[in-house]
Amino acid sequence: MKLIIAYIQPEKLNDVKQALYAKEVYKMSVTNALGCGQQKGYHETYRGVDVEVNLLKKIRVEIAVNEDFVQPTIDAIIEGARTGNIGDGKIFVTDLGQCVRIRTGEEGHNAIG
Amino acid sequence: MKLIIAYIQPEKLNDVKQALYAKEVYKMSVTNALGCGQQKGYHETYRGVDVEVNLLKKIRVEIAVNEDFVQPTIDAIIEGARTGNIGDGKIFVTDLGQCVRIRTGEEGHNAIG
Amino acid sequence: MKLIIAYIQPEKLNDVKQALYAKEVYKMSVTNALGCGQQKGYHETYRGVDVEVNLLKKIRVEIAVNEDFVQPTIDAIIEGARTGNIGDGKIFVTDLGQCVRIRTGEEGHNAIG
Amino acid sequence: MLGMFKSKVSLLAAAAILVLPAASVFGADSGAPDSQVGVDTLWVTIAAMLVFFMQAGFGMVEAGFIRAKNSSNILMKNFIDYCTAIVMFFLVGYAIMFGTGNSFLGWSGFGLSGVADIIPNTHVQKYAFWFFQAAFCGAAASIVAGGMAERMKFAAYIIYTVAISAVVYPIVGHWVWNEGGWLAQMGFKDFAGSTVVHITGGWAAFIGTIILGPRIGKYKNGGLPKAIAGHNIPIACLGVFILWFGWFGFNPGSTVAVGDGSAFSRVAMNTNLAAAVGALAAMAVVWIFFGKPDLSMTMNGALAGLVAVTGPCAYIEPWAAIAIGAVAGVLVVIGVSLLDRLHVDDPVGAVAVHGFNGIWGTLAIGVFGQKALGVPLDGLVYGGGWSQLGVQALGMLTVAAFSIVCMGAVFLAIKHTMGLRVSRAEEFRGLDIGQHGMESYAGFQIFANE
Amino acid sequence: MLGMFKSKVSLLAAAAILVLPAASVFGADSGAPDSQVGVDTLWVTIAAMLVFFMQAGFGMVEAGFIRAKNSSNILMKNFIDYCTAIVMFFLVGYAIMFGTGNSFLGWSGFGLSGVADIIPNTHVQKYAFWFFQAAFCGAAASIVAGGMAERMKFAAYIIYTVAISAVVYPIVGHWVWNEGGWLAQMGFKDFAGSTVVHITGGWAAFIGTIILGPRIGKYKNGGLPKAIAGHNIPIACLGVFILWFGWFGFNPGSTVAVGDGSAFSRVAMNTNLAAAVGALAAMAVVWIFFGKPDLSMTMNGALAGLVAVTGPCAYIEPWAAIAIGAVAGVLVVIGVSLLDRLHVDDPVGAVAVHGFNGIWGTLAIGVFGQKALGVPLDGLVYGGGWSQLGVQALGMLTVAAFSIVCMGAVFLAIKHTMGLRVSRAEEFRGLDIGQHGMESYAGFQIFANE
Amino acid sequence: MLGMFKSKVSLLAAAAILVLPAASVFGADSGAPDSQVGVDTLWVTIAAMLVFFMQAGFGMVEAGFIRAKNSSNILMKNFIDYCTAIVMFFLVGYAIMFGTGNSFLGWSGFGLSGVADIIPNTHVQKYAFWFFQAAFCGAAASIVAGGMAERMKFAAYIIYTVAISAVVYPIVGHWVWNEGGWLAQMGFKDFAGSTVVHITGGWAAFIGTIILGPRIGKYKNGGLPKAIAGHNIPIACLGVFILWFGWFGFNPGSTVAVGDGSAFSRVAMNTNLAAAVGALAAMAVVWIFFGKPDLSMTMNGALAGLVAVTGPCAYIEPWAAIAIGAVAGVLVVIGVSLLDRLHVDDPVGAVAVHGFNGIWGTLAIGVFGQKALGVPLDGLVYGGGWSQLGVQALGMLTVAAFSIVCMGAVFLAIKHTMGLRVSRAEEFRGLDIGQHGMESYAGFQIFANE
Ligand SMILES: Nc1ncnc2c1ncn2[C@@H]1O[C@H](COP(=O)(O)OP(=O)(O)O)[C@@H](O)[C@H]1O
Ligand SMILES: Nc1ncnc2c1ncn2[C@@H]1O[C@H](COP(=O)(O)OP(=O)(O)O)[C@@H](O)[C@H]1O
Ligand SMILES: Nc1ncnc2c1ncn2[C@@H]1O[C@H](COP(=O)(O)OP(=O)(O)O)[C@@H](O)[C@H]1O
Repeated sequence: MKLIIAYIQPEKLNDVKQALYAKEVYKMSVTNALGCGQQKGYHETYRGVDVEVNLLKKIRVEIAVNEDFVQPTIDAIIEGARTGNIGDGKIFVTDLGQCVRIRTGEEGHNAIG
Repeated sequence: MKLIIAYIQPEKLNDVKQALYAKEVYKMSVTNALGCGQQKGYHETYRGVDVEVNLLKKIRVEIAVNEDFVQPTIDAIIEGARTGNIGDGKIFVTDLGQCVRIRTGEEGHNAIG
Repeated sequence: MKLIIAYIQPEKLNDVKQALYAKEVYKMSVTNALGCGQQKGYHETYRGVDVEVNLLKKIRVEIAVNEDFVQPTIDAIIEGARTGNIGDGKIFVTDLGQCVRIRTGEEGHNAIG
Repeated sequence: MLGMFKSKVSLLAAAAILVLPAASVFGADSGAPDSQVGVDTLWVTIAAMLVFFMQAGFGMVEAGFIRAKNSSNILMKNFIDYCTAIVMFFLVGYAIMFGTGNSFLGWSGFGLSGVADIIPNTHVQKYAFWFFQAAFCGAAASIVAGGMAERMKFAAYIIYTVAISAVVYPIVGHWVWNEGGWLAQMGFKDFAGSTVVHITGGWAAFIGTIILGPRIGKYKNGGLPKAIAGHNIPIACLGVFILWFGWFGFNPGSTVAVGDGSAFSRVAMNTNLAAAVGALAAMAVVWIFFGKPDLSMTMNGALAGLVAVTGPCAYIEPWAAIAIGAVAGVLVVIGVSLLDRLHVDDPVGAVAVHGFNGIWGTLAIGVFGQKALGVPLDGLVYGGGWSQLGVQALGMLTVAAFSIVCMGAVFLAIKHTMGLRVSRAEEFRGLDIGQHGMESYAGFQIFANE
Repeated sequence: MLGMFKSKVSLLAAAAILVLPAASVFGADSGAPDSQVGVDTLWVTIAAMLVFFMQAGFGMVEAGFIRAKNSSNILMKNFIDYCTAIVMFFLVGYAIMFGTGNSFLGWSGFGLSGVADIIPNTHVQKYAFWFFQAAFCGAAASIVAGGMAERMKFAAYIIYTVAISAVVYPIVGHWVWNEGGWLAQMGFKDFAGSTVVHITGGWAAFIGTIILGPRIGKYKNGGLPKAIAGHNIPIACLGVFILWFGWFGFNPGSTVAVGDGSAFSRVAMNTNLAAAVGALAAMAVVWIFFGKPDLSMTMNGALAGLVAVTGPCAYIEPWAAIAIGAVAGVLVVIGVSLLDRLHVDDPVGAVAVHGFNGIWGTLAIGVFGQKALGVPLDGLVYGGGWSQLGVQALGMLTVAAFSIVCMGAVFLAIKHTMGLRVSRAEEFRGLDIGQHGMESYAGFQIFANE
Repeated sequence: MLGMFKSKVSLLAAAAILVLPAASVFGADSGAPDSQVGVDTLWVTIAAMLVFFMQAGFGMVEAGFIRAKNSSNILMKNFIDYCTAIVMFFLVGYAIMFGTGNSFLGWSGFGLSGVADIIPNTHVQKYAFWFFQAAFCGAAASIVAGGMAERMKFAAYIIYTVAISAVVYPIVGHWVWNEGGWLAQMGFKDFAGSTVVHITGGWAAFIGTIILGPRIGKYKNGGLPKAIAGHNIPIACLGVFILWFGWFGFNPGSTVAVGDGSAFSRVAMNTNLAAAVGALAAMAVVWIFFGKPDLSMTMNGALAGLVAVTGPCAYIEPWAAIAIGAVAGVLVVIGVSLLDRLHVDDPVGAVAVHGFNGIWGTLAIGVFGQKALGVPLDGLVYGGGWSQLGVQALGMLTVAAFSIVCMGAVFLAIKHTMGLRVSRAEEFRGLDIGQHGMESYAGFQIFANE
């Protein structure tokens, strides 16, 4: 099992969800985050003082999947989130040792979906 | 060492904290999240337009523990969070390679608690 | 590749960023979190009723790095975040199996930076 | 607008002006000149606007003091209770309150039909008088929303609103403010409504809150109260300022006359002093007993001072307003703590503010009231003895009991038919989504774990 | 302040008082006594303040009903349209609206030069009259901001504001409220502006919204509308209360005279009733058709009632205000749904509230208006036949068409020169940062995925 | 309410009406008829209500412009400074300001004892006059809160409030607004308080901010200022609207007389114009120099226009109000930037708005003032020469210096005894929790990293 973490542009969340649904990945958890990456922030002035904003609004998606879903999930995220512009985001994949469904106590592969 | 990530219902946080304290797990980090799972969202109308809400409010708990605390921690979370209804949540466990206490620079098992 | 997760005091974020920049770590993702640790919360009264606050405001920083950046990154976080007081925070390091840049589809070491 | 100068209205006005001081400017009804009727009506109309605006104040205070997930619900209650009260007071309430009837209730003037153009004993047009009184009725109805916040069904709240605005409040008003009312005839005094508005509303909130039961999670593990923090203190603070501002219509406007200005201006000054001192007193008490000056309690202190001075404001000197405000500020802190200990879960302090200080304000007339300013007998401190205080106590007790009994019956009837309280799941998720299908702060990340 | 009592102003005032009722107190201009002019001017000035305050109401409603990322932008539009309208109405607008000229527009009194001290046919100082009228002009300009919210460039909005406040609104005002205007001469009636303010503003918003196109994401996949929730319902609710409060200056103040008080007090009562009933009706309709009582729609209902009663308020009895409000409440819900279906993306319901109900209010004069209260002919329900209704319909159609054509031309001109709409990227990021370089809620975590 | 018609008050009023125009209606004190006293008192009372309401405006602007973690603290300061000022002004301040004494201060009328029922040289009841003046005093006290926001101890703020409201403000007021004051006798003019209120408050904020030092993190790495964004621009915007609204009591109400309406209505118009032009000018300057039209600066521009026109409003023609507003709008932007460069960390722009434009407004009387409207000498542009401007400059300098010296001494005394500033840790965590044990937005996720 793997835990997939993706940072995407906020306005792409709906597209990513659609793409995941198409690949039959229905479960996920989402948080809002601030990201600092290749994408430069922007300068503004507030009350005449220069402001440099380099933490940009991003959305963090966390998805636990079984092995055979890893590639489809990654593909779906890329499909939904890619615009080709800097700031599109990253996908990180880590090993997931164990998974438990709280409601039933089920463990492992069955608990994921 | 393991890193335990749990998604629970917001109103269960206090119960989960109590259950963890009972198992002598005192340290944790909490964020709010939106989750999409078996639990269907709900439909509303806003100004006469149908709205489908399928990202539901959840709380994400992250706990780093030593090996011998893994099972007690999982048990405590289940104890505190289970209602038996869809939407109770999930627990994910990943390996934790290293842990450092910023204040002292301590590493590993000693740094966790 | 490693995924480094650090919980720090909110007011230390800017210092941590400076320290990371000095070590040429430019990319990171940040979320706000609530933490429960050695640092005791505080008691207040609200409308004459006692309130115990034990979830304190923290900032969670997530940084994916290549192996040779792990130690510099940890050092930089400690440098920026340490005050020597309880509550300074923790650093957790997990294995990162895969990393994908959404924009280009690049994978692994190249995708991280 | 200029187009309307051909209307009869304006012609009349113009005529009135040109022939002053001839006989025709004296209105047929009142014997007063039109200009006098005009100015008094203007003052009452402006005061009514201010009382209307208090509705916004109630809404902001109540919403700010509760959790985000229930704030649209309380605003909706606030909004709709005013709208309902206006309609009910037009159709029924005014007739019961100001109509001729017996000493218990009035029974004429439904839909304002048959009401004289100029209200007897005043120089105020009926429209303005009705508007002013209707806004009062709305205020009385709003008090309850706060006490029963975060768990009461919206439909149930509408029923409650109809009952209080069409029947209960007008009956109490008849007793006190209709010359024919039994309390009025006993010499009971309540200048602007410590009794009529605040006791009626505050004790209705009390019984309602008890019947409804506390919010989930308010009393945990052996009954210790848990603080459930308000979600938006800035708008609550704005609400208190709006209420205070509106109270300058509520109290001074209750003179329903401009006269030589001495009455309403003294009332305004007294109102201002009592509010200020109430806030300072509440702050001091909280600071001393609980360690820090709590803004929410300080704001309750200002409201407590306003409620307490409402009854006596025209009958007292400024120094007495200070005394009344100081006691009110202390009383509200004690009241909030006491109710918390009694497990009466009143999220915004409605009972302590309106119920407790309505009583204090009513009694204060018997203590600080002056014969020279319109009370039948001098108050205690002026050596007038206990008689007036006795009458005030009687009136206060009767009205509180009447409100508790009537509204208690209404709430129990609702509870056992359509239900008074939302489900447990809905209480967790919040009444905004549950009752109205919307969020108050769409997009904002709100950490809700209770 | 006391220092100023050496000023000529005060000496005059003092003189006036001491010698009453001697001849010198009758103002040279009007033949009315100074005190009458003083009181009428006071009333108009206070009413103007209230109308000014509506600007805050518009701002809060519009900001609360849209997304957080665009709220400073809409507030800036609101703020600046008032400021611009004030300056434009001083320099140009007043002259076009109230100056002497032909039946289409006026052409005298630019910068108030040459305007008589006391406005003819009133007993109001020109300063107060101007202030009142200027605040009206600001209100008309503000209506459009809401309909075109979340995507219109700020600089384009300024151009729009200049056009409407300097030219379009004053011309319409001239037709209706200047004795010489062609609609006024036909006997067309609009007491406080259902036509002049609300039709003009509402239908400008309509055409603007169409030319601008819907927000990204509003109509997805085959054109089904998607709900885009407002981000701060409590401030929107406060805004509605402020608007309602300000409307008590708007409508009753349009009497521009105190007289014996009967006119403005009846207007105030009617205004209050129509708003309350509008809210109740909208709530009922939403509840029945969509399952839950939606607060945002209920608030629109109150505003709809206010808009609809604005035109007829002085010409009708209270029962008619109830009828007008009820229809308005239903109409606004239908209007919002209809426009959504027609892909006219009006985030705050400006067209349904002001456009639709401006029409209804204008027509209602022909239905419920009374000859005895100033309409040339009795309305339908009083057996006065269809004539007045015909005139009203004509006026309403002309004004709506005029507004659509003129403002449409302005919007198209802007679109093809400087551009009307922000870029796609900016629309995603929000106009607060894009247009003004700032965030409305710095620090707050706001989940924005659209 | 009707019950009160047996009171002496009403009988008097009724009597007054029935016998008009007989002799008895002329008040014993003033020689003016009761109805005149009634109407003037009504106007002053309503104006006082509006000035009171400005307190809500100050609170919202100041809270909105700072960070969320300190907003309850600033609201508490705002709330309590008004309450304290009211009590202090009743006990002490009024006597110092309006009592008879020497040309430096007055010394009679403590607790209003011995003050004549009708204020001499006016037709206003003492209660109304006191209320109006007390609300002014509260406004002066509030100005400082914003400049010293986000780091000043609450207890220290209370001491400050007592000092300014009981002593410093009343002394300045005595000089200018008491016939016996030395500046009044020199012919110095300040109609509604550019000097008395805004210079006093603004320069107290200046010295306080300097003594307190900048917020942690405001000037980093070599002294470059860092922007610390306000957390709630919508409520700040609402606050500006409320202030503007309240200013219609502040300036026009300072006529303390209705008269023939020409004075207060011109003041209202001038006030409105200066505010609008101030906003437009500030917007233009920010747009040109910093690239985007910043809402917060634009709002400061409106306030700057209001402050600047406060002093001259009754002495000028509308075109001059436009000129004064335009300069004010430019000045405030320069002021904010200048102070930032001088490391005077004033989070809300209090010094630039009130201090700088208080000076500008005071001087403007010598430039645009007209003898015919009450200034001893015509201003510069009317060819009256430099004399009046000289007097204005003298008064302005003395008052600014007096405020800086007195309040500087108070702040230094506090600093070296109880301490002026919260601890570093508390500044990080926020004063809401530190000083009051509460959060302003419980539950909201707020990203705070400074
Ligand atoms: N090494 C990293 N560690 C943590 N988060 C990262 C890392 N690299 C990128 N991110 C996240 O992904 C977002 C997009 O990255 P960015 O470099 O701007 O885009 P791109 O990958 O298209 O060049 C960042 O804002 C940040 O949230
Ligand atoms: N595979 C997954 N990946 C990420 N988050 C998940 C996953 N499955 C469940 N979750 C989280 O757990 C929450 C509860 O899951 P849900 O399926 O609704 O409940 P249950 O497990 O009781 O059927 C979801 O809202 C989501 O936040
Ligand atoms: N075992 C843990 N699991 C998850 N988060 C932790 C853990 N230990 C500490 N944290 C996070 O780190 C923060 C600081 O920890 P704390 O124990 O207060 O400080 P210190 O390490 O200096 O003693 C906590 O508030 C919490 O957010």
